Amino acid sequence: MIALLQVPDAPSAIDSVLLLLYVAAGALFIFGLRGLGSPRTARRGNQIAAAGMVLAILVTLYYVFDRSRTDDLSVLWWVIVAGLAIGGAVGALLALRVQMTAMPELVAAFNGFGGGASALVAFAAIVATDTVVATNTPYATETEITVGLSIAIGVVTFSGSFVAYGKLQGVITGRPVALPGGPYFNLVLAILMTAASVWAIVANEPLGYWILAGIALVLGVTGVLPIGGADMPVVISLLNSLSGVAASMAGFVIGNQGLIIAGALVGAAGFILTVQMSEAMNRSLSNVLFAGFGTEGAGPIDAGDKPVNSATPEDVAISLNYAQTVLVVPGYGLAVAQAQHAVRELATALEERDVTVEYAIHPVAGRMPGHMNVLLAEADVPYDVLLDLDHSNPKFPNTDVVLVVGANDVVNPSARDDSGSPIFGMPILEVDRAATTVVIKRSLSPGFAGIDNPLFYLPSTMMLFSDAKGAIEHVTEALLEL
Amino acid sequence: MIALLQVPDAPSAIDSVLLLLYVAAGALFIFGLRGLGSPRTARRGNQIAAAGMVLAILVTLYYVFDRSRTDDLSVLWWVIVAGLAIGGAVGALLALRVQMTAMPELVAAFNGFGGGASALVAFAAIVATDTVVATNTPYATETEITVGLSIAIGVVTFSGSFVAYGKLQGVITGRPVALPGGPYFNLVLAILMTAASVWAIVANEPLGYWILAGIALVLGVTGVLPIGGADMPVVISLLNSLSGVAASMAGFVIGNQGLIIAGALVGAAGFILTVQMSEAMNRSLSNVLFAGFGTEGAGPIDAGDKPVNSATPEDVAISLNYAQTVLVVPGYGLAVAQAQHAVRELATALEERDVTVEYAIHPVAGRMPGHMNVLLAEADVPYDVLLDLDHSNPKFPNTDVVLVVGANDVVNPSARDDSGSPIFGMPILEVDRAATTVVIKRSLSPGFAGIDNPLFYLPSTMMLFSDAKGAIEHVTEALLEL
Amino acid sequence: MSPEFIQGIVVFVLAAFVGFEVISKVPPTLHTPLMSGANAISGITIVGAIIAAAYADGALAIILGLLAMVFATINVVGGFLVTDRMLEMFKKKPVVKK
Amino acid sequence: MSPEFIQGIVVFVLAAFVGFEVISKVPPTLHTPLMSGANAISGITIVGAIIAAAYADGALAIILGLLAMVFATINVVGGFLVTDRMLEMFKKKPVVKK
Ligand SMILES: NC(=O)c1ccc[n+]([C@@H]2O[C@H](COP(=O)([O-])OP(=O)(O)OC[C@H]3O[C@@H](n4cnc5c(N)ncnc54)[C@H](OP(=O)(O)O)[C@@H]3O)[C@@H](O)[C@H]2O)c1
Ligand SMILES: NC(=O)c1ccc[n+]([C@@H]2O[C@H](COP(=O)([O-])OP(=O)(O)OC[C@H]3O[C@@H](n4cnc5c(N)ncnc54)[C@H](OP(=O)(O)O)[C@@H]3O)[C@@H](O)[C@H]2O)c1
Repeated sequence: MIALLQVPDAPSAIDSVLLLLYVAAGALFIFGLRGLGSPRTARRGNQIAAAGMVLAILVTLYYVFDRSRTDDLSVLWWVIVAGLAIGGAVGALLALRVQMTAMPELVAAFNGFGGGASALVAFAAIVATDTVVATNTPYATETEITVGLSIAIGVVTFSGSFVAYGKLQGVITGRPVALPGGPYFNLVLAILMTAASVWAIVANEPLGYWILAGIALVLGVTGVLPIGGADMPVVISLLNSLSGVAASMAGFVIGNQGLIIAGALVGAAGFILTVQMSEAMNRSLSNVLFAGFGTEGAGPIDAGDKPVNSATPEDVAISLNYAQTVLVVPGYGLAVAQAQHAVRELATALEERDVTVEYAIHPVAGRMPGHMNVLLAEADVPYDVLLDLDHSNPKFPNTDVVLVVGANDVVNPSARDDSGSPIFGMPILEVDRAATTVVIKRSLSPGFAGIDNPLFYLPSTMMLFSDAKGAIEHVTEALLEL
Repeated sequence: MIALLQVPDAPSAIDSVLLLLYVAAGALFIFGLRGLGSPRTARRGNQIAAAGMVLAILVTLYYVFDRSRTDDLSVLWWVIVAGLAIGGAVGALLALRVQMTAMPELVAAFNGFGGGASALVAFAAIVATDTVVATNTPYATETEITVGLSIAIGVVTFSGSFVAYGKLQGVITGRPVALPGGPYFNLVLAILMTAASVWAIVANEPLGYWILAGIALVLGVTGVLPIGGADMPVVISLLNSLSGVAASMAGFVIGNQGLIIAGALVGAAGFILTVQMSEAMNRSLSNVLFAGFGTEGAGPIDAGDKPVNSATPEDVAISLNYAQTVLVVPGYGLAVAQAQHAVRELATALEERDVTVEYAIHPVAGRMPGHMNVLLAEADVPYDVLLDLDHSNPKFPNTDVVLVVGANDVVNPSARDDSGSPIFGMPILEVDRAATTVVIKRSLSPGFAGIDNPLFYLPSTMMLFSDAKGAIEHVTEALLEL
Repeated sequence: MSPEFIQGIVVFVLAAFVGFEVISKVPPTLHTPLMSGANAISGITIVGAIIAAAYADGALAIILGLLAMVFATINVVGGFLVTDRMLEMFKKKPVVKK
Repeated sequence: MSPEFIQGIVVFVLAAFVGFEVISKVPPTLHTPLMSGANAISGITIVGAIIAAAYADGALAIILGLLAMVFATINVVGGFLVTDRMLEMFKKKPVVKK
């Protein structure tokens, strides 16, 4: 009843060669992924993977063309060409236009499209009638299971990715949204999906797949909503792994091992990457997915009557003017305020006065891995003044002024000193060891981890309460007037 | 004409399950290999791999049994049982009886048997008549190519491994043996092998395979003879990689993917390991294979009239008696002289006199990786006094007496100081930084690298010329008499 | 189960093992580009989309095929381009700071 | 080329990739046991030996089959046992000295 777009039963010689070419594309993906894992080879790696994709596409086009000749099947070339043209234009436009800071959400969107495509391929296999398919394997239960998996995983990836997109764009609240029934809500959805698939398969009822897709659409949303906005990079990576699995399942549906191999590869590699991303934040993957961490935006911590040294831009300008060495610690707030260019200008002004300015970059500063590097690169900060964790920490004790711009958790001494703190054990930038520390943020509000920061109450700390961009610009002005 | 022992053309359901079980065995091999790569999990890793092998064997036995039922083929169970019994007994006996120091040659022998078995399987496929094989794929050129590869690689592994065995046992000279024509000799053999295979395939002439096997037998010998005895561990590892490839080719011949997967896995993993082994000695793989390195046993270097401090066992005993800290540096000579127990006794005598004794282990001391650890473990030296390179080097300047027992290259300061030295760049144990260094060896002969050692002529060095075992025993006696 | 299906499972398992092994410890700075690059590769489903589009018959099938093509192509083209842009920025970073 | 053969190449390539990736930097002390363990695994050819032995007919075939069985079994049994013995010795070594 369900006709499948599978390859003919007795593969011809040409099919064998095509399969080997798909394997070659898979090898290019492997080399590409390996290259992407190390800084020196990353860009080349991405290009190698892209070459693999071009190969896979050409092989497929040839396959379609060849089968149309030998089996005398008419091919809807216009659909293929239109799809390539529209998709290519949209994809290229988005990729080339996007602001560097909006990259994670764009990746989420792309990934959503990929998952959706896998589900659509499975649906296409369902609605295809026997006239278009060659002599075929009798429609088998195991293939139907992969149809269901392809739809379920693909659609969850689709809707989940767009919720992640919304959270990062700020269209949807970044706060964890509690579901009625908590995690059980999603468990129930998963059970319903299983039931729909079983019905579809046992009763030979395509409607079941559409119902499955409907529930999966909901599960994608309710699966991601309870996760804090700042954890979205991890979620996107996980959804990316899922879209690999969906592609693989689609490969089973249409009997194409090229899809199976590449999909499985990305599924597994993406999963390992997801785990590594969680570990870089000192958390487990299940903590990210189910703990509703990230109460960002929670009201200001009750600081009691602990005194803070509040400073004006002029005060800050004066201490900078007398400094010989300045270390800038950028954080999420710098990204939000888009203050990277302002910081760069301040640094130029300082360098003209023979002050040495360097940047201390914490690996998880900001909201995506590498966030700060990308931002500062965008503002043309030269790379040799970007110090990583290991190279910055020994410098703080000998630094005259540390300028913390919109960073909070990554400079929180509790992570080092207070074994009861939720972030205890996370490596930090030890700015509290410097002679003077200036912290620029709008209030005493906590950062991503939602906890108070003893740094703010140290005698050596000056707090400049303001939006990061405006504050830095004021400091630069004040400096130039000195 | 050549009947093949391939699986029937249309695989039954049972074949599918068996294939998945082979893949499961392959997964166990993967986990096993990964485990073997790290000290904590190595033993468990080996056991997991062994479990995979048991699974693969059981699956195969079931397959044979099942096909005998369904296809009404008679099975020579007695051959299988006899083979398992004889092979199992011989293998177990050899493995359990072997001296720890003779392990590399035993591994070589085992590996030779494995390569031979793959070649024999290919031959069995050639001589099998059509009566025993099921309805079959018409005999295809590509399968014949794999027959040839299986034989060629398997036989080279076989004879090459036994030459390696002989070199390590001392039956064959350890020195590099120059061939007439040098490397071209083996090139000619390779060309002849190709010719024999082409003839066998094109002319449908099984005799060609036997000729192929004959030449391969020679190539295994002439390929390994020009390599120095001390490089045999690397050669064995490479032959092991080849035997994996041979098994994989045998898998193609009989159409068994279990063999193909496991063989390819070992082939690739073994190759990477071989490269790593060469790198650990600071050499390239091609240098190991083609440079004829290892002029071990070359006559004594002309030391000119450079003076050395020659010492007696009594002299050594006295300095040890006044020492508070002693570091023992074991080397190849200790293994040759089987002096590990004598050293252990000396250490005990010293410890009774409140002298701290520790051991500095160089990663490539001796003739196989881990050689020294195995030897000292055999003599029950407790593991917490074995220091690796990074932990020993800071200790030498504060050590009273360093006792170098049969080591040479690994303590040669030229590797650090003389950029013209062939071993320049190899990390060494810096025994020349100690207050007093005692070197126990029989003469001023060089070690494996064949180069002079400036250490011997330092004023702080005492040379005790004697066989390591006897010398240490004398020192212990002298010490006890003090 | 059909032999093709079993064979599919075999290559799935092997490819997944490769995927697991190929990502060793990656420096955190590269997590975002690696995620983005892997995302582009998961657009391999474009292979399925082409086949689905080619043989579509009937309005519904054509809509599904066209949508699949558009979605998959966005993923592939956008994914590789954005990764490249990102890595271009990273290139300005030092390789390894000693 | 027959589809089975092509399929064989596919799994060969994938398995080889796994093999390449699975051996990351191994400490030199473990090189010998790892080599020995890999050698035991290469005894997988015992699978082929069993099949060859089972269906041997004629004296030559029986000799070949029996020899293949004996050789492969020596490799497997001896290989795993000797590796285990070796690692038993290594066990006395510290895991990682800090
Ligand atoms: N990098 C990653 O891959 C990643 C991914 C997920 C989660 N995280 C987590 O994110 C955190 C990163 O630490 P972080 O120090 O960079 O950031 P943070 O701890 O989240 O703190 C950011 C601070 O910036 C301030 N801020 C916000 N908007 C601002 C503006 N316009 N001008 C000035 N200040 C502004 C906020 O304080 P005010 O409201 O008072 O201004 C806030 O306290 C870590 O907890 C990390 O685990 C990182
Ligand atoms: N570990 C591995 O995996 C491996 C593998 C292949 C090659 N290698 C190479 O082997 C070398 C190992 O360095 P090493 O310092 O251990 O050894 P070595 O440099 O080869 O020196 C061994 C010394 O032991 C002495 N010796 C021999 N028999 C003796 C006996 N019965 N009693 C006392 N001394 C005796 C010899 O001098 P006399 O003749 O004067 O006594 C010789 O100079 C390195 O060059 C390394 O690259 C290592």
